[in-house]
Amino acid sequence: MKLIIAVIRPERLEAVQHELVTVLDEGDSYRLTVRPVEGHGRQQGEVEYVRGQRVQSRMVSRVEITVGVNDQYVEPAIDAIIRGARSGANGQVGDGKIFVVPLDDCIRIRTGERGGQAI
Amino acid sequence: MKLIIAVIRPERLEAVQHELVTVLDEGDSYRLTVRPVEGHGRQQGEVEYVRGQRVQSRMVSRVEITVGVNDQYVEPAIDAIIRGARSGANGQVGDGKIFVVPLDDCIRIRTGERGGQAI
Amino acid sequence: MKLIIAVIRPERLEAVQHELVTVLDEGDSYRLTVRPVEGHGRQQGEVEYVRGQRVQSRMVSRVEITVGVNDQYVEPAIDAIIRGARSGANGQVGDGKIFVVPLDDCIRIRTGERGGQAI
Amino acid sequence: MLGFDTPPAIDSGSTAWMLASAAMVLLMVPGLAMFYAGMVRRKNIIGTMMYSFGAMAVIGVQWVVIGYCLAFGTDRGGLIGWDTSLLGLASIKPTDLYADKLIPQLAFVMFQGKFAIITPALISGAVAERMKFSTFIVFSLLWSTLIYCPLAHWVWAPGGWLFERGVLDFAGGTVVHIASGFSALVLALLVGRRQDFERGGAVAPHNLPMTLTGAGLLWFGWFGFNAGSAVAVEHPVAGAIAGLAFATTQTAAAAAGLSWMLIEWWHHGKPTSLGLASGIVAGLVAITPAAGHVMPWAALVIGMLASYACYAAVQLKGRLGYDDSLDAFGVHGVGGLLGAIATGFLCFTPVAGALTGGNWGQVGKQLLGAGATIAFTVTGTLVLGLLLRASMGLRVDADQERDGLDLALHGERGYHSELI
Amino acid sequence: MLGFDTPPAIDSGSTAWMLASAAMVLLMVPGLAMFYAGMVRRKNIIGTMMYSFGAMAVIGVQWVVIGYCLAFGTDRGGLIGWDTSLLGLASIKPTDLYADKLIPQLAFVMFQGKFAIITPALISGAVAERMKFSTFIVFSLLWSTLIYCPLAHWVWAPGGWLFERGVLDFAGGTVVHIASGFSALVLALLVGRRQDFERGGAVAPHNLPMTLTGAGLLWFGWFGFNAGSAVAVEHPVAGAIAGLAFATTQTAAAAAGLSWMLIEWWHHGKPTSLGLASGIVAGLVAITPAAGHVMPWAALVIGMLASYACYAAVQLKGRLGYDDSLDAFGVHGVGGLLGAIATGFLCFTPVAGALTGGNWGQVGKQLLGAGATIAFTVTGTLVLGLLLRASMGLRVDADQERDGLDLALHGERGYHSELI
Amino acid sequence: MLGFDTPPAIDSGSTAWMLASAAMVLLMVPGLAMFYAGMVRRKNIIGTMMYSFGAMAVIGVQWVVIGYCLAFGTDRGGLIGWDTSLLGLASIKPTDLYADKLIPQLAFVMFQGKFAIITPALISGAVAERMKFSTFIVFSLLWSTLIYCPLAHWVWAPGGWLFERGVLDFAGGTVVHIASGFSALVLALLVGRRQDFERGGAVAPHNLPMTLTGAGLLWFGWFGFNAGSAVAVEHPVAGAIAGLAFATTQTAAAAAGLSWMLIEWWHHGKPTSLGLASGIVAGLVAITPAAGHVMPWAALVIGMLASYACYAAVQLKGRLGYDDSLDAFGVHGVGGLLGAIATGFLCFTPVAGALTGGNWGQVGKQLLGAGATIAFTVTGTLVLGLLLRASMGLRVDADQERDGLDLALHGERGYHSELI
Ligand SMILES: Nc1ncnc2c1ncn2[C@@H]1O[C@H](COP(=O)(O)OP(=O)(O)O)[C@@H](O)[C@H]1O
Ligand SMILES: Nc1ncnc2c1ncn2[C@@H]1O[C@H](COP(=O)(O)OP(=O)(O)O)[C@@H](O)[C@H]1O
Ligand SMILES: Nc1ncnc2c1ncn2[C@@H]1O[C@H](COP(=O)(O)OP(=O)(O)O)[C@@H](O)[C@H]1O
Repeated sequence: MKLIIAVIRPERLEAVQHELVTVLDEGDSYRLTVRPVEGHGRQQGEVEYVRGQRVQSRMVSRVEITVGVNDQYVEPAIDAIIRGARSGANGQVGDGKIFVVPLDDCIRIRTGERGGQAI
Repeated sequence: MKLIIAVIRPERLEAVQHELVTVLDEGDSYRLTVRPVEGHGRQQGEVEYVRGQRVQSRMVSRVEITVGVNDQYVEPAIDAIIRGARSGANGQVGDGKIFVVPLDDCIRIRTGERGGQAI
Repeated sequence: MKLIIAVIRPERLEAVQHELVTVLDEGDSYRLTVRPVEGHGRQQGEVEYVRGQRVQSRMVSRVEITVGVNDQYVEPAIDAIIRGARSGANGQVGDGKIFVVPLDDCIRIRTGERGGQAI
Repeated sequence: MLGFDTPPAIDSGSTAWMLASAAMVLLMVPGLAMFYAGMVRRKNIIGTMMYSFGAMAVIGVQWVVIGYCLAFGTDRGGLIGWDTSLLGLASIKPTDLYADKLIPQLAFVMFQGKFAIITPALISGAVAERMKFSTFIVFSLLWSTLIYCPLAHWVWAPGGWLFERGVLDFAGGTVVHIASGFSALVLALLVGRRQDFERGGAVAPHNLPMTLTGAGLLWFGWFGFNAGSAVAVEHPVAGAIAGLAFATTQTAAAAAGLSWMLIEWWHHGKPTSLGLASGIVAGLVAITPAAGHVMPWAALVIGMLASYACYAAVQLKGRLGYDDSLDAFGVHGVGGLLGAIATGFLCFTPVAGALTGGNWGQVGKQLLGAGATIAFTVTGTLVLGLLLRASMGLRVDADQERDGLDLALHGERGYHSELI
Repeated sequence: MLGFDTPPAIDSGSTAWMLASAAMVLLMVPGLAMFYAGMVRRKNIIGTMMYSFGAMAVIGVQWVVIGYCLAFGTDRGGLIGWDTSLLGLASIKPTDLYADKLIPQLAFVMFQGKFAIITPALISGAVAERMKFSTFIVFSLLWSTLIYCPLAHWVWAPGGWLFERGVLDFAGGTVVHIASGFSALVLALLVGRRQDFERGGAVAPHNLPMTLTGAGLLWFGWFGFNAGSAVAVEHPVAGAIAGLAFATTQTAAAAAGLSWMLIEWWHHGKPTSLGLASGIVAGLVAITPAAGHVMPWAALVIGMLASYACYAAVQLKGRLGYDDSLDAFGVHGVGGLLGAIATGFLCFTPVAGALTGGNWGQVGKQLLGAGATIAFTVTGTLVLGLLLRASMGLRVDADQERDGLDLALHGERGYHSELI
Repeated sequence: MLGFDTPPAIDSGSTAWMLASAAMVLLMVPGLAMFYAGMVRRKNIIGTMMYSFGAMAVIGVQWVVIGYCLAFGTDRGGLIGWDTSLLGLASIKPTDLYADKLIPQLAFVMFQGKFAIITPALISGAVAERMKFSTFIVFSLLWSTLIYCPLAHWVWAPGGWLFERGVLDFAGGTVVHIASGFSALVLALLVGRRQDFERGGAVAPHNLPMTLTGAGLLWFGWFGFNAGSAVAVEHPVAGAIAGLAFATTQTAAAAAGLSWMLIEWWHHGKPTSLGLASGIVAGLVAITPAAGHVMPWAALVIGMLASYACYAAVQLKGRLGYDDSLDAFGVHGVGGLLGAIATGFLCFTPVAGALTGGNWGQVGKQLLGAGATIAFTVTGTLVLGLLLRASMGLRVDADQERDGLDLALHGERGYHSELI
């Protein structure tokens, strides 16, 4: 099992979820956790003005999603996320990253089930 | 060492903390990090109405807690979280998940201590 | 590759970023993701008053940063974070923690590159 | 467009002030909604505001349909008013004047209507975060019709039995604040405590700037509330007493805000904004019955006392263990009572008081007024509350309370982030 | 400082009410900005507020420079007003009175100016979250000069062709609400739908308490809007009709708020705060043309009907698939139309209506007024919109819409957390 | 209740306007608190609002106790007023009239009291996010008593030396804005820069909608501030000059808002909402001394100039490197000075100005007034500030500043999420 952590553009979240549904074959009840984050990357932050003074924020808002999946789903999930998160055919700076972290175990609180079938 | 990541109902947070205190034997200064997240799972999101139009939000609010623990504490911590987070005797859809991630190292910033005793 | 997760004081974020720039040698476009969290540790939470009644919040606000780095950067990054996050010469309770999690893979969404050069 | 000749009788200045005052009092309702809503948890902000806005809609209609008729119709035995022709204000022509004042009666009707609206809204503070919205709406309707209207008649309408006995209540210390405050206490006891209150622990206000803004709007509107009430005692309406009431209102609010701040500084070292706002409101409440009857220096005294009394009352809550969520009783009940009695001691017009003229009789009258009001509203609210608990139920169920009234009852969230 | 002798002619009471009313109407603009801004997504809150605040600045200047001259200058053939000497209000001395009223003309100029400001601001609700700010500013300027001013002249200025035909519009049901509502619809169609609307899905309001507060300020300001409009028909200005207008305004707002709430309760079981607020506004809109012409009981009727009509209109939007972001048409267009016609049925002064006196002629006049207004504003806005689309462009580009108007157009974010 | 006969002398219209104006000016204080608080970081929102609300409480009491006596008591050598009998307003009967005006003196006392409240509140903008609350409260009390009251006497009280020399300050351009603006600069220098300002970097406003709402309330209240000030020059109070002041206030605010917007558009391509709001306030400040003395077209000019001057001043701040957190000096000091001088050029009543009548003498008088005010307030604030720095300390310590004033000084957080 792996924990897939992806940092994407907020406005791509919808698209990513769309793509994930198709591969996670749990119908509409695919599992996913989302949180807002601030990112710093190659892309520059937004420019704001305060009474004429230019303020270049170091950060850009991003959305971080985590999906716990069984091994056979890792690749499909990654591809799905890329399909959904990439802006335009060959992407733009700021499209984000995907991190894959090993998962030792996973427990469904409701039932106490563990491992693969709990995910 | 493991990093335990649990997604639970916001209203169960208090209970979970209660249970954790008992097992993490650090008295009241048990260590824990909490963040609000939006979850999508088997459970459906809330229903809202905007001028008569029904809006089914895809998401439900959840709380994500992370606890870094030494190996011998993993099982007790998991059980504690389950005890605190499960709603009712045999749980309800939406009670959430626990993920266990391997931890290569852990450093206490204040002292620079590492590994087990830093956690 | 490792995923470094650090929980620090909000007011130290700027300093930490400063230190990281120096070691991550990506110039000003070092990569980093930040999120606000609530922490519970040895340090006590803030005290508030509501119409004369004392309210001791169990939590303190913290900032969690994650940096994905290649192995040779792990130690420098950790030291950088410690340098930036420690308050005063020998730190104070509440300075926070650093967790190092193994990273199986890393994908740059824009290009689809993988592993080391994607980070 | 054809011209319309207003009877020369009408005094435009008095009318202008009456209309401005009525508008300002209406603004107190959103002000109150903000004041209250800022103090609750995020998940209940809509529910809390809806109590006030709901009252604005329901009582706004009720007052026109029957409320005014009951409160200010021809006196029936000193207990209630009634004129079938006043139902729906049917018989009031735009050119009709109010009593011997040179203002259109409709202006007076509207001014009084705002008082009827805000009173039940005040009660909601005690049951916020757990009372059923539907029940609260029905409660307001019945409470206003069966309790507020008669009471207003007793105290303010010529012929009303307390009015005839010379009880002084310039702008509603008894009719509005004692009535709402004590009813709030009863209702809070009937509804029971919030789950989290059980677990012990004050609920931290989720949006204090909103509460402060609400307090600001309340202060502003209160000038209409008190100075506008000069309509009862002078002609023209915008005259000496209006000026006096304005001055005492301003003075008492400032004095009370200041002393609450000092009390907290002394008590736990931190002058809080919620405290300052609470003090302001406490002072405004306490000066309400006295506004047009006392001198500014007396307003300083009343304001100071108000904060001490209310602060103490709020602390008591913890001890006694009832859950008056936003201290509707602690501030309005206690503050109103203090003000009503203080009026007997410090008034100088139209009659002298105990300290200002050795006229202890007035203190007696004030006690009579306050006592009668408490007895009547407590019993009335108790009966009403028990009936509603048995029929509709007063309280949302545990899950709804846990998840918040906003989603459960109103299908809304106060705030949305980008994500959800 | 030297004394200054106001001509005894001036009636201070009337002037006081006119000034207070004018100030209250100005407060409606921030109120509207809040009402609207609370309903959009976070990323567009500044952009949405700027439409209203921008209009406040631009039309505020335009009105003084030329607007008043066009609307209330000497009548030219019933179609427009003009007096070169009125440009920049140059020829108006502080002591000049307005018409046969005993108030300074400048007070009247200001009061009317606030109406000119809020009307284009109302339109912005239909194009929020996607229309270019620069284009909107130019649009407001042209729309106000070429469409609003003539229309105001037709309906309100002696000599105006609709005025002369006895069309009744007490405070702007046609001039303000039908005009803005129908123009809003046209503009919404020209600008096209929001991306997310395309994807189907109502946009959840990001800050409902703000919307409620805005509704509260609107209600408050509306008393100046309607009761202040008595200036057109009576002297002194703060007299019988002002009182009547105040009463009907209050009554209709409450009745409409209540019925919208009940409609939702019945329709989907949850009385929402947005619904209550929308009802209140719908009622205020519908009573505007009737305020000084109908009795309070009639206001109850108009208020009730307003909520039914507007609620239905809003539901329709989904069906017809146009994207009137914040229902400027659904509430102001439909509500204004309803009110204008209802006035013909229920008015009793200065003339009787169809139901109150069998005078069907008035209904005809009202239909004429509404019809002419719709025809004129729809055509005018269409032409203006097409020209601007061809020249400046009406809409921001896709990325800007995606990232939000605030950062893209104004270089600001509504809210900042500690981190960013 | 016994009737109360207001002396026929009293003019209800004038009184109505005076009371309404006083209430509107009070509303400016919460308005200012919001305007300022929206511009700071989350962690300081309560602290920032408390400066204004604190002043409302403290000066509210001080004014009644001694302030009015010092400012408007019997003139003593043109420098200060005094009447022991005015302490606590003890000797003022409700029926006493103010000077030769037909309004209750208490109404005038209250109206003036609001000016005394808002002036120190304005100063807080310069030291927000770092000045000790306790010290600020003591500072306001002393500053108001020792600096504001004498100054108000000089300029506004018959006998005051500047008043006698014919210096024109209609509603407080010098007494309120120059005084607060320059004192703010001095205090900002004494308190020193914020840590983050040191690190260079404008602090992004954490809640712009709140700032905009505050600006809206300020605009509304300013009508009372300026048009109410007609009390000084005409009877009845709500007359020609009130109408004029209202018109110029509205016009200058709009003109200034518009030009600030255009300046930003030209300067960096993005018209910001903070800019528009700042322009509005700048215009209101600049027109304050001129409101009842110039024609509307002159208000257009003054408004435009105000935005240029203030925008420039704000840019300068960066260069000169002092930390006037919210530009209290940049907007109020500079705007007030501009307005005071412009009055000398453009006034036409009660005397003609340099451009309107070749009367250069008036410009001289205005410069004298402004100069004297600056000299007096700068010295006074400097002395006061140094004393307080030596005794109580002006500034919170580094950790408190880092963690925010709200938790450190007030034991509160502005907002609470569900979690904490
Ligand atoms: N190594 C990393 N560690 C943590 N977060 C990262 C890392 N690399 C990228 N991110 C996150 O992904 C976002 C997009 O990265 P960015 O560098 O702008 O895109 P790209 O990699 O396409 O240039 C960043 O804002 C940051 O939040
Ligand atoms: N595989 C997963 N990856 C990420 N988050 C998950 C996963 N499974 C569950 N979650 C989180 O846990 C929450 C509860 O899951 P849900 O499926 O509703 O409960 P249950 O598993 O009991 O049916 C979800 O809202 C989601 O945030
Ligand atoms: N084992 C842990 N698991 C999760 N979070 C932790 C852990 N230890 C520390 N933290 C986070 O780090 C923050 C600082 O920890 P704290 O114990 O106060 O500092 P110190 O370790 O220096 O005493 C805590 O508020 C918490 O958010």
